Amino acid sequence: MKDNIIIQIITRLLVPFIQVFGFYVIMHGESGPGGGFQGGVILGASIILYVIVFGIDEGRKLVSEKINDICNSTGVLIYGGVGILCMIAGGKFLEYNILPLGSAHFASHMGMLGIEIGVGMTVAAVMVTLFIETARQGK
Amino acid sequence: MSISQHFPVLVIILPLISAVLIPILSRAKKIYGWYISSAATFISFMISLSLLRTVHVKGKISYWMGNWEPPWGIEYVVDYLNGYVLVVISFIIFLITLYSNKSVDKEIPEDKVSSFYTIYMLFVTGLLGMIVTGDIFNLYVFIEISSLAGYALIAAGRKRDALIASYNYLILGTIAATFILLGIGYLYMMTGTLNMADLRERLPALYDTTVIRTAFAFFSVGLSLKIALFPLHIWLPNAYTHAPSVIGALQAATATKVGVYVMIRILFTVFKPEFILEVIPVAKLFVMLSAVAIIMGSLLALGQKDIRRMLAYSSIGQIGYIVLGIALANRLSIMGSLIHVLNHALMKGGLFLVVGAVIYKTGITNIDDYKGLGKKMPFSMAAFTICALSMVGVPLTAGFVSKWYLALGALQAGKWVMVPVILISSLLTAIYFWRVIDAIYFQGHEVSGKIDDAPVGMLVPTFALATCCILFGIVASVPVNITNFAAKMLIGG
Amino acid sequence: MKSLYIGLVLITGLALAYGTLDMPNFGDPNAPANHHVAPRYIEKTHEETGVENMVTSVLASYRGFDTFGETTVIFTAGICVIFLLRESGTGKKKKRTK
Amino acid sequence: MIEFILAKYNYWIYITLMMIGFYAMIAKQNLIKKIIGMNIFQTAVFLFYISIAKVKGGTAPIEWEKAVRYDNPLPHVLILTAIVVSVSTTAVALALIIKIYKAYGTIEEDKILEMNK
Repeated sequence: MKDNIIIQIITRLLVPFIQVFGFYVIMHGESGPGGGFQGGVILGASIILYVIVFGIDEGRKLVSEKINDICNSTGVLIYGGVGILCMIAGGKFLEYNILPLGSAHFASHMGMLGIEIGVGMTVAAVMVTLFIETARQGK
Repeated sequence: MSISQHFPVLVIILPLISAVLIPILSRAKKIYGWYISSAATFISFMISLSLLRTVHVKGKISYWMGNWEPPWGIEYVVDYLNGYVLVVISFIIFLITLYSNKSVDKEIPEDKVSSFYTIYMLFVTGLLGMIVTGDIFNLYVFIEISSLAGYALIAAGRKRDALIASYNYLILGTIAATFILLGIGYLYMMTGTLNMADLRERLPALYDTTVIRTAFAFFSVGLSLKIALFPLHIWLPNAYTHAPSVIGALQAATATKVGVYVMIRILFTVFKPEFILEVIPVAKLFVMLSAVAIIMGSLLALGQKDIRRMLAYSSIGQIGYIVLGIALANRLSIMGSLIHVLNHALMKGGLFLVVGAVIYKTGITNIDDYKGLGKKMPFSMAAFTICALSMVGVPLTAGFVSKWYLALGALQAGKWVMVPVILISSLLTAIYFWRVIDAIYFQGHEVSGKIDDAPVGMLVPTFALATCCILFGIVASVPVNITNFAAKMLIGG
Repeated sequence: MKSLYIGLVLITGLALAYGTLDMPNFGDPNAPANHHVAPRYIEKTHEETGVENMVTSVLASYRGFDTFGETTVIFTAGICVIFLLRESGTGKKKKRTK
Repeated sequence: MIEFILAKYNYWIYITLMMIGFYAMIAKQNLIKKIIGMNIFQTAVFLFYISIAKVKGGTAPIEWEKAVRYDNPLPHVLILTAIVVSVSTTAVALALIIKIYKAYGTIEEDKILEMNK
């Protein structure tokens, strides 16, 4: 699909919207259907679409292998970090209410948002990894 | 607010965080992967010791994730049983991690070493998580973490057969895990809870429903597949034979033991002992299966040429011993099982580590080629001999203690038939190990060229395991006392 | 060999069907699964965690550690695939032997 | 009898799916087909979990003023985890198959076993 200008332009137009939607789904998980996994997969799909249209090498320019690998780990680290912050704040692991952020509800919101972002990051990065590493074998 | 109250979760979080950090940090230097793994497993071992001590002093520890009280939240429980298993497993893992550095450098391509240690630590995380959790669905999640990591680690073997071994393990492992998941679903559907202690309270009223019985059947099949009980063992020999030697040792010494622990949990904590003894008498079936496993494992080990395959079949026999003790379900037999979990982990770990050292130095895996190694690698072979003696069950070695308690348990349960089974199997074990010992010490020097003993980094962990084999044979009171408490807790009396 | 497989599958199917006999009907509000633990998630989610989506509250808060495990599983899969498939320049000298 | 069967129709569906998947997993020679079977097998269990969460007249478990009853949220959470596990297993399995294909040149199990002899 490297020569088809229509597909290329449409992809370039679509990818940002898909990504915004992905972020929306991650952030919106608390009040509607959605959450880190679903949003993460949507985010990953946007990059996968880009890779399908422009090829692996172009895709790797967008998300380099190094950044991809670091994102894999960072997501889990954010999740674990939120849990450990709760422990440092004097609660149990993942006890968001205890975080010193004003009201307990707000702290709980922020804690959940934090872990959803972590989950989304790992899921998106791993989806891209899975696709690119597998697709590369076809060469 | 001391940090020690968080130990039940830290013992899992530390390996996990280290696993996540390895791909980032080892970009700078490859060796960091090993440093981080060793440090994390050492700290986990120390935490486990502290947990066991706390259990001994203060009684059962319960940790509520997110401070949600069970059964609404996930509870982590440490009592005598899993405190003991935790110490055993984390100790063995620590020694194997210490040993791994050189062996991994030789057997894994250089650019994959950091991913290797990441997966290694994830595997460790999965195993430790399975031990500490008190929530049955959380158990499934950790089973899957350790299984997934295990598939990839086995596939890292040098020969292409490793790929097929790993694939078959993946298929059977997934069947097992899905059966366990289905069993969990059945229990949840009938009780509305996922907490193990809560299930124990609510299940007896439902023992005669078909749902609970089917759930039990699926748990049994799934767990038997995971621990490779005799007719379901087909994945194990290939997996152990073709895996990298460190992973062979790790799988043989820890993975099946944790599976056995999970089995004990399901049989005696989630279900009560009455269920397998009286409500549906599957205990008899397990006794028969384990007797067959003990004999067949030893018989099949006799005919093997590859030493790793011989050890793998021997493992199948040893799993039979452990399941036998569980199925007899009295205090002495369960003590025997639990002591054997420790002993077999020490002995098999030690044997696989020696085999790994031989592969590191010479690449030999065939028993016939071991001729004359006794003079070339005297220290490694001495460790091998000690572990082999312990496997046979010679008095004053650890292997004797567990077999003694198993035999006592069999007599107490009125199953005296099992005593000759244990004796015959010991004899067979002596025969198949004699082949190796004979080749090592009493046959000509056919290994040509200059071969010296394994490096110190490999010898120290190997000797630590071999020493423990002797130590726990002479000072048997330590494991005996702890397992006595654990067995009392499980079945009372 | 094929009959063995069919036999195994049939045994599994029969065991599953046997288990179904005592199961509650589809959509039964009185099924035990909907009592005991679940009502608190439905009634108290807003009060205790401040979010409207009960699935999210259970996922992220009540059973947050499961989700941590789940993220780890995904991470494991990613690293496993990298470990198995990625080939960079330096790795080629030690090739898989037959 | 008929009523008994109809009232539990969700279970019969998942049992059928599970048997199909299980058969494909153990009997098929093609490694990819085994993975397809594995996915059907696991999906059957997901269907079982989701169906026990259903309550007659219940809506999705998100707070809504018009709701009379909510479905049980817990199985949804559990199965979200199990789906992720299934995806991960499939990914690792496919990666293994790629490596097997590169090492053996085939993905038929019987041929591979012959080569290994």
